[in-house]
Formats: sequence, structure tokens, C-alpha cells
Amino acid sequence: MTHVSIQSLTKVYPGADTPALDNLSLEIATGELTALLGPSGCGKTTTMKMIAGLLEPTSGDVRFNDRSILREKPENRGVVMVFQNYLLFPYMSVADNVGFGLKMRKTDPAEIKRRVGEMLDLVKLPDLGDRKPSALSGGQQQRIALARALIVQPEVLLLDEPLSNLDAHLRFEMRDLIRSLQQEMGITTIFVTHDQEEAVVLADRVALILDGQMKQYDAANVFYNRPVDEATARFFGGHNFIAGTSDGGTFSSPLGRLSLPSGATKGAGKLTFRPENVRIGPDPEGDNTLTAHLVDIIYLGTQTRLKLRVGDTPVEAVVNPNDVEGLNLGDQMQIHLPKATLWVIS
Amino acid sequence: MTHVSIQSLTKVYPGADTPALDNLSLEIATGELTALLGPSGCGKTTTMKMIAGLLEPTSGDVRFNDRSILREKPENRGVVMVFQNYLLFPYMSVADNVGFGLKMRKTDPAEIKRRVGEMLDLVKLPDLGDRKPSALSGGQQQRIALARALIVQPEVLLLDEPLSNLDAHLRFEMRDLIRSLQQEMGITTIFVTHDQEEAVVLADRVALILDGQMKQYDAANVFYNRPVDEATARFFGGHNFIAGTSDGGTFSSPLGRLSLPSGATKGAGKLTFRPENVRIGPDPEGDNTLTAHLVDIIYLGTQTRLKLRVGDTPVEAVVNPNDVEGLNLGDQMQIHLPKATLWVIS
Amino acid sequence: MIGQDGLWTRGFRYLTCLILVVWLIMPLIPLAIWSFARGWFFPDILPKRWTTDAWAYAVSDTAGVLDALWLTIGISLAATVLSILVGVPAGRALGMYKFRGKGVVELMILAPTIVPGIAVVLGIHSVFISLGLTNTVHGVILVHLIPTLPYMTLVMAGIFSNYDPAFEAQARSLGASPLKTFWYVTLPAIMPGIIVGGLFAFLVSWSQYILTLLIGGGRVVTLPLLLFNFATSGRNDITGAIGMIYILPGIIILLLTAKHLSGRSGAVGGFGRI
Amino acid sequence: MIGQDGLWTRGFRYLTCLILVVWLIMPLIPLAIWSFARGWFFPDILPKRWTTDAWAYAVSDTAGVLDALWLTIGISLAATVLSILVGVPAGRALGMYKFRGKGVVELMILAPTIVPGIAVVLGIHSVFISLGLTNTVHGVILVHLIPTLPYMTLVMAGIFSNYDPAFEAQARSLGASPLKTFWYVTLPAIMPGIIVGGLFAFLVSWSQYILTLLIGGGRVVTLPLLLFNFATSGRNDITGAIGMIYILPGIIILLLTAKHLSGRSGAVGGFGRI
Repeated sequence: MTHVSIQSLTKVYPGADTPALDNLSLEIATGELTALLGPSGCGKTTTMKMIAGLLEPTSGDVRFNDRSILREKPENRGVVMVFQNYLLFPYMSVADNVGFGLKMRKTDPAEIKRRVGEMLDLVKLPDLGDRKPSALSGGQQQRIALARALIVQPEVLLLDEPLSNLDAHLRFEMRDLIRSLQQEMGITTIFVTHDQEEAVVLADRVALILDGQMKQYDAANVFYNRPVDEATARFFGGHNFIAGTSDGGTFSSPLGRLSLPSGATKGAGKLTFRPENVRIGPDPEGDNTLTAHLVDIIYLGTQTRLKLRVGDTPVEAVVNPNDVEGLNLGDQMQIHLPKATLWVIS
Repeated sequence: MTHVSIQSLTKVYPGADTPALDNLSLEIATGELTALLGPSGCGKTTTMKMIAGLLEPTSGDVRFNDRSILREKPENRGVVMVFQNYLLFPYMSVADNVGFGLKMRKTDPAEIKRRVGEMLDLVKLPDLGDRKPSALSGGQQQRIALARALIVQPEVLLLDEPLSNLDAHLRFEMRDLIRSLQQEMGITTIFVTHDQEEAVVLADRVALILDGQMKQYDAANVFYNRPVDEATARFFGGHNFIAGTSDGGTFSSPLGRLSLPSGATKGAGKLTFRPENVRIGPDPEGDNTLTAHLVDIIYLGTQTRLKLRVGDTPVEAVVNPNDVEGLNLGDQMQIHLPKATLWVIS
Repeated sequence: MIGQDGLWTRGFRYLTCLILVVWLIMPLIPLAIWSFARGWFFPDILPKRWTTDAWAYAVSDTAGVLDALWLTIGISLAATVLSILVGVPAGRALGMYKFRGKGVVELMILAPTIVPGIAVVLGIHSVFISLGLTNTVHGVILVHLIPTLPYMTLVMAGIFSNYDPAFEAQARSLGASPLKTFWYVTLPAIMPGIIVGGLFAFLVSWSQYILTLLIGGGRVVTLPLLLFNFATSGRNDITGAIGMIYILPGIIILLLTAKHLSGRSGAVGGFGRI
Repeated sequence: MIGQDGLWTRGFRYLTCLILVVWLIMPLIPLAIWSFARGWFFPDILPKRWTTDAWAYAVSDTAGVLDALWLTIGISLAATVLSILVGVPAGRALGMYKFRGKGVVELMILAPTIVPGIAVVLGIHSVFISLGLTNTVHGVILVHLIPTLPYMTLVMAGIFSNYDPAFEAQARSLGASPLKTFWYVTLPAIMPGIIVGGLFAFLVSWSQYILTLLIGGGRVVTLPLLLFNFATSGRNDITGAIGMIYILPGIIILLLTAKHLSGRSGAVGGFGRI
């Protein structure tokens, strides 16, 4: 049961001009599963290593339950890190790998054997204890790496891109396994990833880090519907940004006057809406109907991406292929932007 | 202007029990862009190499405009293959790479220079002629590899996974470039890929090869809406297969009686519909409304995957996240399956 | 590439391999025959009479072969152990870290493998005189380090350049102290390199002739010196017997390491890296 | 790993590197001093008087140093060219293809690098007598192939194991004949390996002492033989001068290949592979 507090954490590598991580502050509640999301080189792995004790911060603090851990050696922090490439010790059996942490803690061999057996059951690989890691598939290796980390019941678990080496099918299996074990054991868990889908699928809360600075820290779906700025929205695949003025109820722009949901920001700003939320046909509520020209159709199999033009303003939409059968380039069509899906960035 | 005819092409590697490619026949019309799609090891690269003359078939024939080319040496076939890893000659400049094919044909150096310049313009890299390939980005390297292949004006162009090494942004650029050049020059083009999206996005027609045998050869969207069998549908991400009986107009199954579009297969079979085509709410046409229980919600960011249960039958749906806000596990809900999106596999 | 590498081209390549093997294994056969021959003269294919006299002499006290054997083993073992002690940390620094002047250091380490040993030993001779190391076993061991140390260092640099230190970070993160991390994680990972590199360092020391002769001043008589003496005195039979004893460790080590070598364990990978 | 590899551990590793360098470069300095010294005796740090007499003698006709130099260059060049001609196709077969018995072939090729040369040459001596190759330059060149051939083959096997034959397929597909493919695609790709492997093969041949002495029977006097004669006759000054000439190609080649070596071009990669 560990609350993790990251306070103004900064890392400047020797000889570097700009900090790899600039003044990151983050509160992670007990038992929560948090993603550090950002493009490669944004400082997220640096953060992980500082928490694990593999790298010393330039300034700032990391506190577990209000106790600073920066002076503790890596082996005494109660933090276990699972690396992206699993790093199973190749010359030990799977069981010896899983039991490694307990052996280092001088646990009784019979006790180690029992708990390794339990752990292998938990990750659903009960019969593989005698194998060598090289005889396992990628998905199995990752589950063993997870078992090896969880067996020591760490206060904080760190995962480096936990789903990125797995194919689509295994991703969901692994996601379910990580979530269930982490919740069962109540371990505060932080993982880093560059893949917004990985973050969204796995995490309770997501911290987006761009250029060494935290942009937004929120539940996953908020990033899609209420991004703090354009860079954040673009990182999550946003395409439509229309400059104009909001009076709180309507938004005036080259698209005309559009009704906003209640509570919208007032003043000059940018209207944004997700391509997936652009609907074909007139608005049943009557307000936000637009007339668009079809500029390009990109057929993607399960989805179709439409490049539209409303007056001179480009608008992108993603729709079900069946909804646009028979449409041709240059066609004029009605679209609507459901009021609830609009968002104004100030 | 070359019509490619692949006739009962078979390859058994020495010492192998099963053929790597079993009796493949395929007619590719002049100037068409065809994808050979299949999982790794399905025999698609074997096919490419046999067309290019880098591998000898065990039996069968490859004919260009009704002339067998199997006895021609690779350099005389009029086929150019672009490999997946581009294979630019590292110790030659970009211009020398592009001009390599002409040099081998003893073209006049001034003429080579002129045509290399034209070709670099065409792939929109006019200023890179003096660089070494290692100084180029992945996307640039691929465009140079394409230029090097097209400059000799081959009868047939072979591409090995042309989009797979590119990130999402470059894929669309490259797709547009390949399509426009290939159509302009009227070169019959065949590419192989294991990625259904790559096949669908780029090809006029797709040949799906599973276990060394061709399953279906059709325009891309047909694979989604009218797959020939369950394996084909699953390869394209299909999840819903419900056994029952069709009388041509309705399908009787554990889901009840559902209206079929006209022309549906009769008799015992499997009803299939894509997860993306399952809609929330009652059917406006009235026929195909079902009552479902929500078993699991997987939030994927831009889409939400629902695991439903209609009676005892599991059904998967993929919907817009905004459409299912407020729904909880165990809720009962109405869904409908639009008649036009149903398909019966005999 | 089957279309291109025709049967003829492939055949030619295999033929060159065959020539190579014949060329390299052939010399060892007459040596074995000689050791059992009583007179064997051109143009006979095989000796007319066979005997074990040469072997009896070789293992007798008079010949001094056994003394030389134990001395050679001792010197080679000492040189090997010293090479491992210096070569492992030096190889780690070279293989894993980038530092200013690394290129120069690498060049210096390569030097003795390129500059002929005879030139090197002439220079070191006067230094050893002033240190009182000439004509002693200690001096011979030290001078043997000139060829063995670079070898061991290069092998270990190769091992460490393929070694992922994240394994050590992982062990620390799982609760291992630095010492336990070395024992349970680092050592098993580099052990194949230490074994194969050590065996080869042993052989390199075992093969030294000129270094031993010049620094030992004829007082430190190792097996190759004894062998050379018999060879130049024309006693082909005894030369054959001593020769067989002399090549024995090489053959044993070759067979022992064959698995590692053909398994491409990278244990001999030092030269590949620097 | 900064948390783990503390300053002390790092420092220790750099120290071992430093020891190594001093150990290896030190021997060459007295050699250079001697060649200019007129009398230089313990415990003087430097000679009392300087002279170029030794150099004048070394380049004079009487000494035979220049004759030996040209002979050595000729023998080493011939051994190098022959090694390249056999080593390139053999290396391609070993590096690129799997075939039955490959492991055995690799073992055989490694043998002469492990079995001491002195044992090998004793065996081959009788074969060469019957072929009339003893005491001839041809015989010396052939026997030098025993150490150079495996070296060249291993280097080329390393090159070819990293070589993607798909480049050749690509060239064929673009309209190149097999001959043009070799010339424009294969040769440029393996050229660094041929150059570096060839330079090293040259040096290996250049350093041979025992093989030359026993097969040449004292009639083929190469530079190392001459050097050894002067060294054992106590003429330290002339030994110094000849020694400087003798190590010159090694130094030149070391500097020439330094870029390749520290660029990890894999040119010396043969040992890493097999």
C-alpha cells in the first residue's frame, strides 16, 4: 500500500544542454496503475530508472508514503522494474528465475519452491518451471518476467513498455493479466510507453510527457475528448482544429456558428472534435449540420477515412465503410458534429 | 503492357514434406496492382522469387502475355523486384543506385544522367543524387529503391512488403506515390504482404494465400463483406460466426430468425457479420433487433470493443466510445444487425 | 540466390575447403609415424620397422622431457591466470564504455599481435636485465604476458560488447547486492569467454619459443625448446614422440572448445570486435 | 548502471587498460635507442654517446639486410596473394552456407592456429623433402600458407556471414549479368575484408621464424632470421637498427587499418564468427 509522490524531479545528463526530464511532479495513489506516455526520448525511461535507483536525479525527490527513497540502494527500495526485453537470466531455469528475488532475500528453499509454484500458477504457466527461458515464446517470457517481479511483493512495480513486444492477440491477454494481478496484490504500478493505445488500454490514469514536461495527467478517455492543448490532441490522433471564438454556448468560426456543450471555455480558442465523431447526415438535434465536399476517400478495411472541405476549411472524418458506399470524390454531402463531442481549447 | 499468368505454380523445397507453394494459379490483368496476402511462411515470397527468376519452381508455369519466362535468366525477364529492406548499394551514390539498371544495359552516360534526374523528380527527391544511401531516412531509401526499379521500365514490378517498414504517416505518402507511378507507367505490379491493412490500402485486387493455397482473389473490400470461408474472415479480423440454416431470405440460428439481404446462400451454413457493423439500439427496419447482455468493455481510445452475449451466443461489437458512455458490465441492451451487412458462409 | 550460385560455383567453394583441410591435417601424420619408426627414409611410404624406443626414451628421466613438461604447464598456467585477472576488467572497460582515447588504447593492445614478437623481446631484454628477471621463470612468465594479455583482453572485450548490463540492473532491482549480482549474473554470463579465452591464452603461452629462449637465456627449458633441440639434432624418432606430447593440449582444447566454437558462442569473438 | 559501476570500479578498469598499454609499448623504446647508441650499459638511463654507425652498416651491401628485406617482402606478398585466392571462395562457403561436416571443416581450419607451428613444420618437413621443396623459396612460401590461409579464410568467413546475398539478387533483377554482379556488387562489399585480411596475412607471413628456418634450411634468409642471428651474436646496435626496419610494416599497417579497426568494420571479424 504505497503512495508514490514524484516532486520536481529533474535530470540533466552530463554535457547535455537541455534536461532529459524537467521538473516532473506526479502523485500516484496507492494501488493505482499509471502510464507515463510520451514519444521516445521524452524522459520517461529516465524517470523510471530514477525511481528504481539505477540513475541519480539532478534535483527533486521521489517519496514513497512521504519517505524519500533517493538515498536507498536499488536493492532496498521495494521497487522492482520489469524491462521491455524481459531480461530473463538465460542460464537459470524458469523456476530459478522466478525465485531469484526470494533467494537474494535468503528465503528458505522449500518456501521458495512453494511460492514459485504459486506464482507460476498465477501467470498460468504451471508446467514450465524446468525449462530454460530460451525455450519460451515471447508472451511466456513476459509472463515469467512479471512473475519474477511480483513474487517479492514490491511496494512499487515499474514496467517498461509492457505490451509493445507482443502481437495483438497476446496484448489483450497480457493486459488482463497485469490488471488483475496488480489489483489483487494492490501494488502501485507505473509503466512507460510511447504508444497511446497501450497507455489507454492498460492504465487507470495517463501522464502525457512531451519535451521533458508533463502536459496532462488524467483518466485515459479524457485525452480523447478534452485535451488541454493542440499538441496533446495531435498526440492522440486529433486532426481537426478550427480557430474561432466561443461565447460559452456557441462557437463562431469559418464553419459558422456551432452549439457547444455546457461549460465550454469562453473567448478566442480552437474548436476540436475527433474524426470518429463526425457523423454523416443532418444533425437530429438540428444545430450543428454542415455542408461538406468530399476531397479524398482512404479505404482502410474496417474504417474509411474521409478528407472533407467545409467552405475552405479542411475537416477529417473516420466512418464505417458501409456508411459511405456509393459516395464519389467531389460529392456534396451533409455532415453533423454532435454537440456533446465538441471541445474548445483556449 | 503485360498480362501475367501464373499457372499451377508449385514449389517443394528439397527435403520438405509439404510444398511451400501448392498449385497456385492467378491471372493478373495488364497494369493491375495485385497483393499476395498471407501469414509469414505461406509461400508468398517464394512466389515472388520464382517470378523474378531467383528460385526455380518445382512445377507449373509463369507466362507474360502468353510467353513462358521460366527459362529466361533473371536479368532478361523484364521483372524488377524491390526488396523489403530496399538493398540500396551502400558504396554507390543515390544517383548511381538509380542509374544502375541503365548502366547494366550499356545506356549512354549522358542519357543515364538525364533519366536519373527525371526519376528523382518523380519520387520527389531531386536534390539527393550525390548523397550516400546511408544518409537517407527509411522513407527516402524506399523511394530511391522504387526509382531504381522503375527507371528500367520493367514489364512487371514486384514489391516485397512495400509499406511495412514505414510509420503511419509515411505509409499513406508511399501508397499514393506507388499507385500514381504504377498507373502512369502502366506497369503490372505484384506485391506481397502479411498485413491485411497494407493489402487493402494499396491493392486493386487481393489474393489471399493460406497454407500454400489460394483462398480468395477479389477486390479488397469483398474480403470484409463477403469472405469465402471462416478462415478468410478471421484473417481479416472477423469474430462473429453463428451456425444455423438459411432459406435464402432468413437465417435461423440461436440468435432467432434474422432477415438476410437478397441473394444469400441457402442451406446449412454460418452467419457472419463484422463487429464494426453491429449497431446499438433497435433496427429502424424492424427485423434484426436482438437483446444482448454486456459481458466486457475494452476501451481502445478511438474505438470501444464490446463482448456481448445474446442468449448463450457470444457476439462481438466495435462501436464509437461516445455511443456506450454510461453502460456497465451486465447491462441489458438492444442491438441490431443491419440486413445489408449480413453474409452467409456455406 | 539458387539461380545464381550454380553447382559449379558451389563445387569450387567446397573444393577450396577440402584443399584447406588436407593442407592443414597432412603435416601431423608423419610426426606420428616417425615416433614409432625405426628408420624411415625416402621413398618409402611407411617405415620398414616399428618400435616404441623413442617413446621409452622420451618418458625416461634422462631426456628431461617430463621436467620440461611440468615446467611448461606451470608457466602457461601462471600466464593464463594473470591474463584473466587483468583481461576481464580491461575487457569490460573496452567493450562496454566509450571514453576519450579508447581508439589509441585499442591500437596499443593490437600492437603486439602485429609487431613480431622477436622485435618486442629484443627491446624488453635490457629492461629485464636491469630488473634481474632474465634467466628466471618469473621473467619468462612475465614476457609470455605480452602475447597472452592482448588476446585475453580482446576476447573479453568481445564478450562484454555483446553483454547487456541491464541484466545487472535487473538483478539489483530484484534485491541482489553488487557482490551477489556479480556472482549470480555477471560471472555466469562471461564464463564461456573466460574459459575459452583462458584455454587459448594457455595455448599461446604453450607455443612460445623465441620469447622463452631469449628471456630464459637457455636456463628455462620448456617443451618447445627441447623439441627444437631434438629436431635440429636430427633425431626424428624422438622429435616425433616429443612432438606428439607437445601437440596434445592443443588437440584436447580444440576438441573441448569445438562445441563453443561451432556454436558461434562469440567466446573467441575478441578479434571480431576491435 | 551508473548507480552500480561506481567511480572506484571504473577507475580500476581504466587502470588495467593503462597497465596494458605501458606493458606493450615499453619494449619498443630500448630497441630504438640501441640503434643509435655507441655502448649503452646498465645502469645508464640513456647511452653516453650517439652514432649512426649501426644504420650505416645495416643498409650497406655487406650486411645483406637489403637482400633479406626484398626476399621477405616477396615471400610475404606471394603468401598473401595465394591466401586471398583460396581464402575468398572458401570463406564464402563457410560463412554463407550450411553443409554436412561444416563443423569438422571449421575445426580443421582452426587447428594450425592452435597446434604450435613447430610441431606442424616437423611433420611437413619430410613431405617437402620428397617433393624437393626444402631449402627453396617456393617451399617457404607454401609453408607460410599454413598460418596465413586459415587466417584469411576466417576473416572472409566473417565478412560473408554478415553479407546479404540479396544484394546480388537485386543486381541480377536490375539486369546485371553474374560477372557484372560480382564486379559491381560483391567485390566492393568484400573489399575491406580482403584488404584488412590481406594486410594481416602479410604480417603473419612476415613474422615467421621457425617455419622459414626449418623448411628453408638456412638457405632462405629472411629478415627475422637475420635479426635473430645478430641478436644472439650480441650486436645490440645492429640488432636495434634491423629491428626498427623489421617492425616498420607492422606499424604502417597498424596505422593504415586503425580506422577500420576502431570503426568495427568487422573486417577482422573472422575469429568472432567461427
